[in-house]
Formats: sequence, C-alpha cells, structure tokens
Amino acid sequence: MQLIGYTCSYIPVELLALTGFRPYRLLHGDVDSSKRGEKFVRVDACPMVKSNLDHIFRNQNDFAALVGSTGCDMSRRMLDVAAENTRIPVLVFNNPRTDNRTIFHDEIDWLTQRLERLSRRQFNPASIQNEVTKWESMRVELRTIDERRAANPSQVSTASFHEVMTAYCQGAFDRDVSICRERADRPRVYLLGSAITYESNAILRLIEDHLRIVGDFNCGLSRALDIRIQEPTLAGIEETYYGQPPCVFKRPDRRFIDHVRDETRRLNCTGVVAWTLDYCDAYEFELRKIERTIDLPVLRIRSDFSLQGSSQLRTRIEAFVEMLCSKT
Amino acid sequence: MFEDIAPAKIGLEEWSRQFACVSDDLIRRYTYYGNNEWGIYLSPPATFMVYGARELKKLKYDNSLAALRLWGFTFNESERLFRARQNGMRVIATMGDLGTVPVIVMAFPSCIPFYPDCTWWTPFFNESTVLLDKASELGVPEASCFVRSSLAAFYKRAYFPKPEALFASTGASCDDYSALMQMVQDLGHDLTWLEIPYRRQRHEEDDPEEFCGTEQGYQYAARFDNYLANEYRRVWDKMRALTGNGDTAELKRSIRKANRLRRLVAKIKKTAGQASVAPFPALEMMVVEFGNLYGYGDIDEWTDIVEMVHNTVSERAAKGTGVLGPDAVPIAWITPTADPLLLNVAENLGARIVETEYVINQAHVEIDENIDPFLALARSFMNASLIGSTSERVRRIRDSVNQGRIKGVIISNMLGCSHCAMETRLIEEKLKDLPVLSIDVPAPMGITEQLRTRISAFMETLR
Amino acid sequence: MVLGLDVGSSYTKGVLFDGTIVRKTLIRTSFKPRQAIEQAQQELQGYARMAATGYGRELVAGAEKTITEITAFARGASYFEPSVRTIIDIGGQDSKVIKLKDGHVDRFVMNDRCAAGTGNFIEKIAQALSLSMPEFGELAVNAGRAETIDSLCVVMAETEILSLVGEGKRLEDIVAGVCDALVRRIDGIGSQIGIEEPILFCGGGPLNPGLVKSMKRVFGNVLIPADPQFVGAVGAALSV
Amino acid sequence: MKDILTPRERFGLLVIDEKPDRCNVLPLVTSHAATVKGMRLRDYYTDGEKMARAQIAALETYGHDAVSIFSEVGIIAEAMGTEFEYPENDLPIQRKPVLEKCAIDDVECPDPINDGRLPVYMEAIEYAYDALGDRVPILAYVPAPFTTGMMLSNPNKFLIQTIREPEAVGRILDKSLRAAIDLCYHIIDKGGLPLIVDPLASSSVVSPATFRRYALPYERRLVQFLHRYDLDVILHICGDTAPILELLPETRADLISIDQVSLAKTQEVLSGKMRLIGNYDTSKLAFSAAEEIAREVREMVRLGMTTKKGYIAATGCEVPVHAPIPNVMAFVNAAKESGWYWV
Repeated sequence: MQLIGYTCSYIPVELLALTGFRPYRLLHGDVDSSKRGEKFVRVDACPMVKSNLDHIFRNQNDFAALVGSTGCDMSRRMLDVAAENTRIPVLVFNNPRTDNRTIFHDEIDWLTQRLERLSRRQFNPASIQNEVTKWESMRVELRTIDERRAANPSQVSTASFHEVMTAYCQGAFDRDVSICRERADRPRVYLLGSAITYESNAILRLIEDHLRIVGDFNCGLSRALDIRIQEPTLAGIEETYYGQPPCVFKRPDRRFIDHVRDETRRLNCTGVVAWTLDYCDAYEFELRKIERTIDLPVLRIRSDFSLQGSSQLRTRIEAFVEMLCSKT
Repeated sequence: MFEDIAPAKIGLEEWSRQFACVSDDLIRRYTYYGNNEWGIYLSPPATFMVYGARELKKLKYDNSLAALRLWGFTFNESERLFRARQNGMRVIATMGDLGTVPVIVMAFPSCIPFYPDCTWWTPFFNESTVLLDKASELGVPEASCFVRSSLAAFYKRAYFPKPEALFASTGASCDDYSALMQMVQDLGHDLTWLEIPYRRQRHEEDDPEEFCGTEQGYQYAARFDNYLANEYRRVWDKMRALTGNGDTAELKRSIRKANRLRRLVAKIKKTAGQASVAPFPALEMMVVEFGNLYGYGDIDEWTDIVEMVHNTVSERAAKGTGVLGPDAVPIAWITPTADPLLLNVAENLGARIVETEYVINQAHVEIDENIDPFLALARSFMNASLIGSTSERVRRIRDSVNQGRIKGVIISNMLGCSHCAMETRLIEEKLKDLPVLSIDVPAPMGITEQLRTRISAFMETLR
Repeated sequence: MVLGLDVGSSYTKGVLFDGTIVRKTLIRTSFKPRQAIEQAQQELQGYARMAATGYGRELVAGAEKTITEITAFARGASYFEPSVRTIIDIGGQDSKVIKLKDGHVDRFVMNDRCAAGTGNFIEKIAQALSLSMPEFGELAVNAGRAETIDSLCVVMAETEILSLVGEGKRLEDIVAGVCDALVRRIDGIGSQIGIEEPILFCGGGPLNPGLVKSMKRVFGNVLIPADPQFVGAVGAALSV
Repeated sequence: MKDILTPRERFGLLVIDEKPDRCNVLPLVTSHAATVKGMRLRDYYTDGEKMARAQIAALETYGHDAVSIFSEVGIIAEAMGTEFEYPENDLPIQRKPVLEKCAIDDVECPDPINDGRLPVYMEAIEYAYDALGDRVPILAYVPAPFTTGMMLSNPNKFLIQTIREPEAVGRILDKSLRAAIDLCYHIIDKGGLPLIVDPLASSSVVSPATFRRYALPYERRLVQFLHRYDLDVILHICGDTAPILELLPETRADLISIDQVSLAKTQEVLSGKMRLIGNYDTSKLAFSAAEEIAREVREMVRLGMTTKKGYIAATGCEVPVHAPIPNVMAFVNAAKESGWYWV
C-alpha cells in the first residue's frame, strides 16, 4: 500500500486515511540520515527535517503524496524542498497560529477536496464515520496504555509506549508490539520538547533506566491521544483537531504553558525532561520560559541526535536523578 | 555647495570637513516632524560614531546631501521617537509585518509607527554585543536571528520609548520573530497578534475562478486576501479604541503617501540598475529600500529625502557619473546582510549590486487606491516572498536575474535563520548556470579576512 | 579517613580526607584512567573508605559510593564556601553551571557537545597561536582590552582569531578576547538557569589568570576556593 | 540593584531628557587613574596607550560611567610652544610660556597629529574608544580658549592685558579657539566626546566681568562649533562659580559641571535650564573616611536628582591623584545606590 506522508499533529489522520493510502507521519531522526539530508538543506536546518528529507528522497516511490502544515517554518519549507527534489505531490495545509477558526475551517475544506481529487474518491458521511470509528477505537486502546503509564506507580514504560505510538504514526495497527509492563517506582518525570523521532527509543530507554516518563507533550508521541472525536463527521474532525491542546507555535503561548503545568501536576511529576533538537528555536524559547516559570527541576537535552548514548548524557541523567533524590 | 561636488564615496573625516562648509540655514531646515524645537536631522556621520556607532569609522559614504539626510534620518530615529513621545504623540510598534501595519497606524493623527525589528542592525553598527548579551540573559537562544536584539531593547527602554500598542505578526512570517515577540508580550506590553496566512501557490488542477494574482506574479486563492484584510481591520479597531478616532478617508490618504514613496523607490532602483556607472552606493541603496519599512515614522521628511535621492541618482545617471568605476561587475544580492559593512566590502572588491532580493517585496508594490483599503493592503502584502513557497521565491529571483546583465549572485545567510537554512541550497541549485557565492555573516565584527578572500576570489572569477 | 577520587578526562584528582584535606594528588589521566586511579590510590594510602566521581567513576573498583560530578561539586563547594549559590566549572570536555539551594543541587546545565564552551577551546586556540598555557594566561591578564571574538564554534573562532592576528591586533588583546568569548559562552549556558551570587569558580579554570579576569569582568565578584581542582574529589569524599 | 543600562545608554537617555535606570556617576577620574593602575604619572601623560589602559583599569575598579582622557590644562598651550617639564611622579609643570619668547602672531596653530603631547591624547582616545566605545562614553577634556590663552602667557601679564590691551588678548583667544576647534575635530574623528574645561575662568581666578568679556564668548563659540555636530556639550569650570551662575546658560552648553558652589543654589538658578554635574568636594575625597564620604554623597545625590533637566553625580573637580582607592569606591557605590530612578 502506498503511503501518504504527513508532518504535523494538526493534520487529521482520518482524512488522510480516507484516500486509501496509509498515513505515515514523517518523524525520522538519526545521525546518519540527518547528515545525508544536508544534501538538500544547510547544516543549520532542523535535524529531523534533514532526516525526513533523506527518508523521503530514498523512498520516494512509496509515497503517493506528502501533506504538510504551516505548523512550523522548517517543516513547511521541508515540503518545498521535497517538491523540488522528487515528483511526489505536495499539499500544504494552513494551520493558523492564532485563534482563527475561519482559516482552519476553510483549510479542512480545501484539504478534503484535494485529498478526494488525489485519490479519485468521494468521501461521504458513511466513509468518514467509518474511518473516525476505526481511528478512535485505536486511540481508545492507546489511551488505556497511556493510563497505565500514568498510574502511580507507573505500569508501562514510555519506551514501550513509544513503540505502540510508532505503529499508530505509521498507520500500521497490525504491527506486533511488545509492551513492557514493568512496574516502576522511579522518579516520575514529564517529557517535553521537539519531536521524539522513530529512532529515539534508545534515548528513552536510557532515561528510563533511572526515571519513569509518565506523560509527554511534544510534536509526536502521545499528542494523538488528545484527539477525541465526539461526532464522527467532517465537522467533528475539524472541531477536535482545532481544539487540541495548542502546540508551542500558537500565539499567545499561555494555553501551552498552562497545559504543561496542569499535566505535570495531574501526573504528580517531580521533574521535567526537555529534549530539543538543534535549531528548533521556537521550542527552545518556550522551554526556557517553562524552566523559568514551572516549579519543577528540568533536565535539558539539546542535540542533533548524536548525543544519544554518550557518556555525558548518562552523567547528566544520573546527576538529575541525584538532584531529584536530594530534594525529596 | 553640494551641487559642485563630484560623486564619490568618502570616509568619516572627509564628511566632517565637508560638513564644515554646510550652512547653518541648511542644518536648521531638516527637523523632526518639521518642528524646530524637537531636534535636527543633519550632522556628519562622525556624530553618531561619537555616540557609539563604532562601525561608522570603517564605512564609506556617498558624499551627497541626499545621503547625509538619509543617515541623519536613520541614526536619529531613537531620539526622534523619544521626542515625539515627550511631546504627547503615541508611539506604536509594528513588528514582523514589514510594510503594511504602519500605513494603517499613520492614518491616526499623532500616532507614530516604528519597527523595533530594525534594532537587529544595532549590534553591527555599534560593533557591540551589548544587546545580544542581554538577549541571552533574558533567555533567548544564541543561535536565533539577530532580531533578538530588539527584545533586549524593549527590556532596556533606552532605544525607543515604551510603545502604547504593539502589533506583531505570526503565522507564515517567521518563527524566531514570533517567539521573540511572545517574549516581548511577556514583558508586559499590550500586544495584538496578526495571523499571516501562508500563500499557497496555485496548482494546475485548481479552479481558476477562485484565484487571484499579485503584482509579482504569485497566484493564490482569493480568500487569503480576506483573511488578511480582516486582520488589518482588527488593527484599525484597536487603533480606534486607543485614540478615540479613525477616519477611513485618512487611511486612503495614508495609502497615497505610501504609494508615492514606493513609486519613488522603484524608480530609483530602476534608474540606478540601468545606469552605465553605479550612481549610488549599495549601502545607501539598502537604506533607501528599507525605508519602505521604517520611513513611515516621519513620512513627510522621509519622502522628501527619497525624492532628493531620486534626483541625485537621476542626475548622475544622466551624466554618466557615479561612485564606482565602470568596470565594477554587476551582481545580484539575495537576503539582506546583517552587517552593513559587507556591502561596502563587496563594492571595494569590485562588485556592483544592481539587483536585490531583500525579502521585503511586499513593501515595494503599490497599494490599490480604488478598492477597499484593507483589502488593498492585504493584496499588497501577499507579495511577500517569505510567506510563500521557496520555489516561488526562487522563480522570482530567477526572473530578476534574467532581466539584468547580472554576472553573479551573492547569497548572504545568517546562522540559525530558518528560511536561510531551508532555502539557500535550493536557490543555489536553481541558479546553477550562474556563479553563486553563499556566505555567512556570523556576528558583529564577523567580517574576517577569510570572508574577504572568498568574496575577492569570487569577484575574480567573474571578471 | 576517606579517599575521594575525581576521575576527569584530563586529570585524576585524589584527596585523603577526614573533615579537612590531609593529602592530595593530581595525575594526568591521558586516556589511561585505570592507571591514574591506581597511582592515586598508591600515593594516598591510609584510607578506610573510598568514593568516586568524574567521568571515569565507574572504573574505580571498591568505591563505596559513586556520584556524578554535579553532585560532587555541590557537596565539595559547600565545604570550601558554604554560602555559595552558583558553581561554575570549566572543564576540558565539559563545562557546567550548577545552582545550589540549601547546599543541594537546585538546577544545573552543561554545555552541549560543542567545544566552544569548554577549556578545550582555550587549549585549541593556544595551540594555534603556539602558546603554552602559562604564557596564554600571563598574556591575557596583561591585556589592555579584549578583542571581540564572536564565533560560537571553535573551528570558526580559530579562523577569526588567526585573521585578527593577520590584521596586526595585539596578541594579549586577542587572548583576552578568547577568554571573554569562553566566559560569555558560559554566561549563555548559565542564563538558562539564572546565575546568582556568590559564584564559586572551580576546576582547572581558575589556574588561568586570564580566565579569572574575564570571569570577574562578566560576573562581577567570583570566589575561588583554595584548591579549585579538588572540589569534586572532596565532594566525593563527603558523600560517604 | 544591578545596572540595567550601559554607561553609554544611560548618558544617551540623559541627554534626550529621559530618566535613565539610575543617575550617571562620574567622579572626574583623570590622572588618578595612574594611581589605580600603579603607574608612574609621567608614563600616564606621555604615553597614550598607557593613559587609556589606566583609564580602563580605573573603570574596571570603580564601575563609573565614562572614560576621562585628560592630564592637565596646558595641553594645547604646550603644543603651541609653551614649555613644560615632566617630573617622573607629578603632573607636567609649566616652565616657559610661549608668549615670553615670541608674539602671538608668530605662534602657529598646533597640529593634533604631531605637536606637543596632543598625539598622546589622540592615541589614548582611539585606544579607549576601540576598547569600550560601544558601551562607555569616551570623554576627552579640551581646555577652553581662555584657559589656553592664560597658559600661553605669563598669567599675571595676561590678566593685566585684559584691562590694558583687550585687542591683544582677543588675538590670543582667537588663536586658542582655532586650536581648540582643530583639536575637537580630531577628537571627534577618533570617537571621543569633547568636554570643555575652563578652570582659569573660575571666579576664584578672575572677576565676573572678565569672565563675561573674555571667557564666555569663546566658550560659546566652541559650544556652537560642537552643536553643529549635534553633540551635547559638557562645560566644566572648577572653583567658585557662584558669581557667574546666571551667566552660564549663555555659554549654551547642555551640561554644566560645577565645583565650589552650593548645589542647592545652583539648582535654584539653573535647574530648568541646564543639566547639572557635580559637585562633591575633592579634598574630602582625599582626606575623609569612606563612611563619611558615602553619607555625604548619598545626600548630595538625593538633592541632585531633583534637578529638572537632569543630573550627573560627580566630583567638583578632578579626583586627587593620590586619593585613596576605597574612598573613590565609596563615592561611586554610594552614588549608584541612592541614584535610582527606575524602581
């Protein structure tokens, strides 16, 4: 089955699936592919964007189309670069940064039409309902895993959870994933930052050797779980995707900051792990702000993926744990 | 006295000597908002150097009265704004928008629009890390755009008065900007956000009726104009609430003023580009171009200056005189340089900049005077190259390069600037048949010998 | 009597500790941490317990406790200067800024892989200028002013510096600029958590008078402990 | 409280009638800088780089708000031919006035690049500007024509001439003015802000009538010259200026630095007209205890800050060469502490 690539949590996966192509979230990130991506963009581009470009370029025959959003500048421009370097059709969806329902509504409308044209299919209430039900039931299942992760003590590791979410983001429900149900009494932390990529599992495991991530908010991972479509119609899809907890690029950013604070409280977190990619400036700005306003210790990891597994990273994580323990 | 001087680029000391011959009457003629008490515009560049603009020591300037007025206007902005505020005028910050909101603001009596964003040049003119260091201290990542110095300026309250209202754009404009302006809002300012839609380019299969085009040939869905027009109406409402008045006839007048300025600048660019010898230096040309953003702060004076520049350029072009030799190699310059000195350096090394793409195209097109003013403003803004796809920007660059007799292209990048990071490779690729040099301006005082050598070698290949 | 070992990337530091420093030793690690550890253990005989920190801490067999440098510095700092709020350590590979609250680590940051924020930066530049470290420090402290060096990257900075040399700038002003650049970088890293006085400058950095001068220039008052290199080792000893 | 602005930004706000974070603090640290740096005085005033380095060291020690490039008021007269002697550890001493040797018409206007110790001055300004010019104003003291005129001559003879031969005095002052203007040109091109000093025009030296007739018109012409550059002009007159307070606005200077005159009285006369700089008693700086200095400075600053047009906390005259460093520190710290406008 051909894939329909997409870049952002604001793009309704149900609409993509209606095309008959498999929705595949572009969430690649590792040292090698990111280096290779420098063929298309400058070194100081987002390392995930570089990885994704490499992935798209090397697998261009797999993709029927790419759907992007204006969510962040680099990911929007990533599709410009993809369009110039491949023959894959590209659709870019206008995702307003401010509270502007009109634009969002019109753009969902546009996206729907374009997807219909692309797939030569007519979406109808029945097919829409069908698709929403399918994805919603998947999310219900994921939420139960997430609840076990959030339980105190936590029952599921985020590394495991990441594997399940990977299946979801790649539209591969049928993939076999093993869930680690190991109960953990380690310090409970919240994970923030730019996208956790498919290749980030190792770093999650490294963190979870000492800590337990019980909740997260970033461009990938559990964001999809905030999508709870009540009414299985186009309007319902629009309503839900528009109203999801705002990403860091929304202005003003108050709702984002509040959301993070509320979640860390709800989950009884004792610390925050903030993982950002190099050159992801907007996230960097917000994280610094969170660090200054939130009442929890923050472990900062900023990298272009190459930090993964380094001894410095291990030292940092261990020192963070020592710090958390000395505080309680 | 200026009539008899042959055009040349001169240094600080020569300007001081030349200035000694300027009559007191002339000095008193150019004042802030035509008001003698508030302050004068004219002084030689040395004055601003004494007040801390250290780079001025290294620069060479055009020796015309027009250029003198140009610099006077630019470097007196800070004082002018404070004086305006002291005299009861309202100072309004328009950020990240570049070219449109100030036109609305100046339709309100005693409201002065200004661009805090222009502080991004201050570290370069001052050869100083004062503002950049403060920005870091305030929590701005060091690899982000130099516009971060404007946050420090807001914090320090020494570069412009506290604005009574701020308008800031977000959306398809620039992420770093928008993150910074969020920090400005957090400092406690009354800030209104504007949504800038992404100008999605038209696809072949799209229904032609829904589409419209810009002056520069971009095609996009007509509804985007309406989104933007609505945002501008919000600016209008906000300004009305602030000032208690608001007359659309004034807005139309203000649009006419903007158009007059824009027409003049377009004529200058054209005349200068076509002249046999470069009639005006690249640095002053850049100041003129960017005046379409910040000139609204004292629009009458600025238009008068630009008019004078136009006369100077036309006269020189007609006579075939200018500031560079006839053998200077015509090139195009892409993306404005953070360091003004670089334009001077490039000229010294034999370049003549005849075409520019400073990502401020929206500020150069005329605003339609015959339709609803908000819609007209929106349409003019849709010409912005940053809000569309890179492919479109590249195409436009391509077109302009083809028209001229351009021998090479210099792309000036900034580390950490997202559009540079993403676009430069594509631009290089698409201009493959022309020699292209892509350079980085790292930071104040970053023009190293190595960078000079690179430009120099590039110019040698073009000869 | 406790043996505290701080196995760093450049030096292995050891102290024999019983509430005060009884004896100490400093050994070049030079990629042979096991050898350095053994040597330190031999030189500092007479301990009953042992604790280790530093990047090679896991290699210390028989250590009763191993802690990270961050925690060790915090403990050690409160021994040298109990009032300290911020610790700055400019190490060979890593630099860290640690904020303390009631003697415990409240927040900390480290440089990201980039060498521009570490002592390595100065060593690289000194090499490029053919200066020994003592010469470098001596020159820097006698500078009249500091040239501005702005590159965030050590490789680019090197070019920038050589170009300053080419322009005929004074060597002492250039090296002072190098120190300033490093300290400004530390300031940038530290600004993420907010640097508060009193500040303790420890590790190998304080041995370079030029760096000390830059620290004072940027941060105002900076405290330097009696044995700046042994803060981590003492901290380790204090942990058991 | 920690400074929010750099001295440069602070001064910039003052001269456009805005309140800065705190008032500018400017003890007139001139040759005293040599003491701070532990340098022989002769090195300080004969070597521009050393002068600048001493100034920078002083700034790093005290944290005040400007660099003051200056050694003594004979600098122009010397470049015009008046002879000086350079003791190793004292300021230059005037030996033979040039007008004892020749007539004023034979005296040439000096070239700041070559004559006397003016090159020392130039080098110092350039060095300091290069080092700190983006954040600190570099003030370069320029003797006003009246003071230079008197240094060209035998002082007594000069004073007698003012009564008997006004025309001859006029020629001396004209030439001194030209020399001062030439010097200002060069100072500006190096990035320095000229500060006019006219100590010998003080009422402690000459009568108000002499001041009005000979000093003031030339001060005004020098100010006018600087105003063409759109620069803000500081005029410093030490000693007693009480009898000429009313005349001072006529100099058109933007900031007036005063010495032995009551600050309160000066405010009464000048508060809405000129920005005031002053005026802590420098002998106290040399001999009082630090605590007493701090207390008195706080009082002075509190009063000074009520000046309508703006105020700079300063010493009335140059900080004595050998003033104890802790005393100057006490001055600066006390002035900073009590000088806050922004809360």
